[in-house]
Amino acid sequence: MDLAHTEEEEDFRARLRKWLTAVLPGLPPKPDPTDWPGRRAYDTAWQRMLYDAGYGDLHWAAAPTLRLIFLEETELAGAPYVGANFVGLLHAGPTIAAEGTAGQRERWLPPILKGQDVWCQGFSEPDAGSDLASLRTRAWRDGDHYVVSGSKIWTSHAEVADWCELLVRTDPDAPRHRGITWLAMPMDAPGVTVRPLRTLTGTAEFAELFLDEVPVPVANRVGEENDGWRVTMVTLSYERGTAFAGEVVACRRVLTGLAREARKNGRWDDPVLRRRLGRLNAELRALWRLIQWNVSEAEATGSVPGVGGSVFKLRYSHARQELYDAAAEVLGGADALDLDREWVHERLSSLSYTIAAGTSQIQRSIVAERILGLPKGR
Amino acid sequence: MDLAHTEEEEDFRARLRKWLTAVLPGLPPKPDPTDWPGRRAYDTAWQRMLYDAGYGDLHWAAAPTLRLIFLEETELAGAPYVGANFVGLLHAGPTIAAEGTAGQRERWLPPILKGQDVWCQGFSEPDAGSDLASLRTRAWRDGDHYVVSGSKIWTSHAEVADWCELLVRTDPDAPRHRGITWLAMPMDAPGVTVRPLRTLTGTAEFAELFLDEVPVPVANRVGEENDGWRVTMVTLSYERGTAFAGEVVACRRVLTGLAREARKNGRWDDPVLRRRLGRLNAELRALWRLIQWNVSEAEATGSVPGVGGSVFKLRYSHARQELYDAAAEVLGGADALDLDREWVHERLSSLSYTIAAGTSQIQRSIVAERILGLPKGR
Amino acid sequence: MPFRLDDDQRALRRGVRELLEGRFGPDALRAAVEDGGELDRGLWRALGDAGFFALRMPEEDGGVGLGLPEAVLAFEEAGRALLPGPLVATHLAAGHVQGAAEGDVVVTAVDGQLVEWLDAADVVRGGEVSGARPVRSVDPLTPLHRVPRGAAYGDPVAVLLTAAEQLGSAGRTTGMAARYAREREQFGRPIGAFQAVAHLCAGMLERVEVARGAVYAAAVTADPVDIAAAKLLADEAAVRGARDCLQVYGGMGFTWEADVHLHLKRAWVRARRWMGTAEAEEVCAAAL
Amino acid sequence: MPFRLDDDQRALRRGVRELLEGRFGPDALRAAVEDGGELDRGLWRALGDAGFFALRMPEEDGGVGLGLPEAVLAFEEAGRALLPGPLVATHLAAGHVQGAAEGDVVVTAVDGQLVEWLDAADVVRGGEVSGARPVRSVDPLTPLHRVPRGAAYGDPVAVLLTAAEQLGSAGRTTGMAARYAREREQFGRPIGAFQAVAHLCAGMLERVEVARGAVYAAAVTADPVDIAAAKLLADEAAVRGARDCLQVYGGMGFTWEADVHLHLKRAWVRARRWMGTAEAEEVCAAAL
Repeated sequence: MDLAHTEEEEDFRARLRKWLTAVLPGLPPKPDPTDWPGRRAYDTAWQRMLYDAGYGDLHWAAAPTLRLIFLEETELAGAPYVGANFVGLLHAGPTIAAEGTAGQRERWLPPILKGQDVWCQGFSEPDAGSDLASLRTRAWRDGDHYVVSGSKIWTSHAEVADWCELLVRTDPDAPRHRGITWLAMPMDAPGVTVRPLRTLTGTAEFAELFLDEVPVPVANRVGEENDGWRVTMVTLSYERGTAFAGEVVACRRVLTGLAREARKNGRWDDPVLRRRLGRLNAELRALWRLIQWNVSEAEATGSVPGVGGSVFKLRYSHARQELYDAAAEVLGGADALDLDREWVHERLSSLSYTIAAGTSQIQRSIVAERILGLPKGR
Repeated sequence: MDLAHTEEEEDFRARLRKWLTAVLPGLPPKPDPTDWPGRRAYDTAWQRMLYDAGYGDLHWAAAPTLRLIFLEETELAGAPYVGANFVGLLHAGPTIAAEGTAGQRERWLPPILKGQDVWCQGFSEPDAGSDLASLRTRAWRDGDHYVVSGSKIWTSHAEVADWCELLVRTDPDAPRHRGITWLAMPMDAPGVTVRPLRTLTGTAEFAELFLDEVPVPVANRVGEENDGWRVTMVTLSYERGTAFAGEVVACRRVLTGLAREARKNGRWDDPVLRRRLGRLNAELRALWRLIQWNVSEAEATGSVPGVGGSVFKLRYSHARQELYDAAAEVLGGADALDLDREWVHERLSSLSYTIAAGTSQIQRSIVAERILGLPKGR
Repeated sequence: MPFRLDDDQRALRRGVRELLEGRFGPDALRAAVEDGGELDRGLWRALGDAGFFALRMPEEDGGVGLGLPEAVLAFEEAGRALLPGPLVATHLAAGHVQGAAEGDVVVTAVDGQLVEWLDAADVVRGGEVSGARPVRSVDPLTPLHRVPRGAAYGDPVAVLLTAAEQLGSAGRTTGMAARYAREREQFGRPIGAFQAVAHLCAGMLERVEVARGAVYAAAVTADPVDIAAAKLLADEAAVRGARDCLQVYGGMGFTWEADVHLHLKRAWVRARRWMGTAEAEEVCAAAL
Repeated sequence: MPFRLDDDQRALRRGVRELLEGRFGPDALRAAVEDGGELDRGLWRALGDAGFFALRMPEEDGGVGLGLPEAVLAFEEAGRALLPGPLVATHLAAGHVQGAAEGDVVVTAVDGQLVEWLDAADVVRGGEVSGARPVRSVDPLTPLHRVPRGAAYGDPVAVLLTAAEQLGSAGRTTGMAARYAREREQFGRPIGAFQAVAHLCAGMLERVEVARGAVYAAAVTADPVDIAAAKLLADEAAVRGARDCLQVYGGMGFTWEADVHLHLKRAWVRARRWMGTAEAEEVCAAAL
């Protein structure tokens, strides 16, 4: 058991830190959250800078430990996170890298790494929800094309994306998990309609996709027809692994900010609140250790973080909500209800964490069945 | 909505209070908890005193409001609770009163009310647990007798009981709930073996019953053969109604004691603990109101408290455990771990509350299905 | 001691519910949300006509002549319906401020550092609002201003009526969650058939019923400790109820179109109004 | 940064587990429970022979020459097995008290107002025990005395090793609950097929894994804040783990014969030893 870094790792950290110090002051101001083209331009420009500096493929190609250092340092330095490159770098990209043909990798991966192409995700459907495998968007073969009809929901950056990683049902008669296919759909294809979806935060951070007989070339299929569920699981396991590492670092920074604010406004003198913040500190430190543990295991065994990611996500999503509930107590009175105050909007966003990417209820069933070996509940 | 009492009710309270003040000082000292014959003698003598004073049938015959006043006043005065008369007064008695023949009522009820007969309960079985309907103790007809074989668990006062209200399976081929029969078994019948059952509190508050071809006259059956489940539900609904009323009064007295102790030992100055006690005060007050609400509903509609009892039991069992966890914090340090200190032994006993008489998990399913109309889970 | 609703109280509750369903149905709610700080004066007058504000005023003064229990039932319905406006302050002003009882005048009140509905109000009670600055309120149905010099804790009735609104909201989100759990299918069956969902709903109901006991009892006794206990338990039932309802709704609950978030945000606002958690716990502790 | 067990650490853990299974199996545990305050000197010496106490002493002084991570693994196993005796105090005394390292001498220590295993101990460290009076200990496996004048908080290593024991206990009760849930049938199926039970078990595992991250990290860094966080999270994992296990076991868990209560009672004792919840939370807060 070790938490020290090798010389090589420390070198990497030092170089990265130096580079960040040099380039971050030159970044343009952050665009308005509702300015989608502006956000796309900002995020892809940052990705291009990373690429040029040799950090472009860090999420895929680097050893997990280096990736963790990258996430830690960029977050600590206040650098942009993946933003509009999220799906390309962390979902579709890894899937294509693992399951695509040489030609597909050549075609799609470099534009992602260079900040040229933006991808979005078309997995969820209004009626499917947590039961992703019940998706109903249909695709028929028509010569060298699939024809796709249906709708998708919870798609980020759809307004500005070039590509959509899409799950469609190609065999309605097969068992639920067997008739699904993974397609890369060009967002400018005829029949694609994007409608912004307003969430409880008040902003339209997501969109709905309506697909009306959209043609998608068969050549855009990754993996075999009807094998899309397996292909997709690569992406989802990945997501439950270290995807939240940067966020945990960010949460720790928020917690430090809460303590600073509480000391300033006098609420630090309330032991109920102070001890609550102390407990959150213990939790967030432990969650960071859990990431380091999962990364070390993944590095040693060469596999993606698996079910351990469910344990992490369960606790992390809850801790994040606790953190922003505590923030409301630190702010107190009028400030806790003021959307112009730091943390209040994030408190609203945090409400999705126990729902998105598998509800806590689903995660608990995964843990119970796959780690504890309990019989499948019904 | 009213919480005031009628003149008649206040008269009842005044008379009862006067009587309690007169008789309680003359009671003998409480017997040692391990002295079963002593406890039987003490509890039945108390019941006889109640009977002679006209309070003997209060648990059955009085209006629920009067019963509530009775429970409140006896608890506040520190009078004995039902003790060894528990099953006779609160389980078997009400069942016989509701479902027995005139002859059965005449035979069994007066000795219960006069503190002559002690009853125990033979419902639970080691393999049945929360799934009471899966009980396997068998009974065969043999002329004018049933012959009973099997085992029962969690039987209180078995060592000193005269009668046992017993659930047996008389038709193994019928659906689970349909083949069950209710019998009154004399505890001195041949083939009955009682073995004390030590619990985590360290004492043997319960026993196991082993039944080896025990003859029970058919005349001892209450209700029809194979109709015992319905007969029993009368008892169980009763239990979930106001059975805990005295305990809630007692919990409130304990909470007052905790506050007194905390003020004495200085822990009252800790806002974390103080606010925790404040919250418990709110909970216990509300639980008392919930009892008053359930009693008023029962009185108005003439029915036994039904599913509302499940809501009450869910919250009460949790609040009781919280109360004794808080007691450990009030005691602190060495005292919290000392079985000779008040509240520490009760903390251990409180652990059974979320399990006995239907686990919290079962109660939640009852609430979900019967009040909220959710589909039966599997 | 019939601690239960009598026939008149049932009728009152039904009447208020029907009034609100008619005058403040789903479309009106949506319109109010998008309108932000606009208050529907017609609705306000309809509430006045129905006696919502004059409920506890003596009949000889033109009031309805009822008591705190009836007011609690009316405010419970208001909480259910997410009815907007400074209801508590106007109700408390009836008989003191001309026109409040009839719903002609909108009255708000200073509560700590906050004033709600300041721009829409005709009269402000309980404190000084000069220098008040608008807050971008987390609740789209409660415009808020911050005042430089706040007011101390006021009327216990305000605390209780706010608790009653929380109780109504908690009852509503419990009902919404149960209904959604019966109808929404996942994995081939209604999600309410899964214990993880069913038991979440059962917990919501448990908190509602406990809070109901506390709120109704406080309405009968008007005891300050009973009122603090009622606020504490009703706040918890409302906030956790809305959060659990959101969890049952899943992604749908995270959308602006579902009403869940409106209940949660309002519950957050009410939980900080008149008497907060810490104060309520301290009041209940001090009584021990 | 391989923050995971290496092969030697796995072997060490396996070795300790096998030693304890052999020397302190179910029968020995039962005997220890019924014996009350008797300590098995033979077992104590066997622990000494296996290097349990001398684990962190330098090899040149006759120790095993390992570090805090290895000690944490050994104490985790002790917690799993409910191994009785003043293990922490004797481990800390190795190299300071003659015979402690070898298991020839039993060493206890004053911790606040409490001393454990006073009658069985040869040496007492850390405070004055004159006037000590026996406590009827809630844990049948931990005899306790109260001392008139307590000692202040001591060695952070004592805190960490106690946290490691809690972690072991939490892991064990989680495993017990899962196993029982797989085997026990109710309503025609294993109770673990009910989400209410399955998700209880999942929550137990979640707390164990989070506590494991904290305890192992603290063993590597020996940082006082890491140690406080480890104690806080391990205490919670152990106490709530044992309680939830009891709930899964149902009535069977309430019997003296099931080991669940022994884990709960010991977890209660350990949660109050060396550093309690309030202190740990304050240490973690002060570091912010």
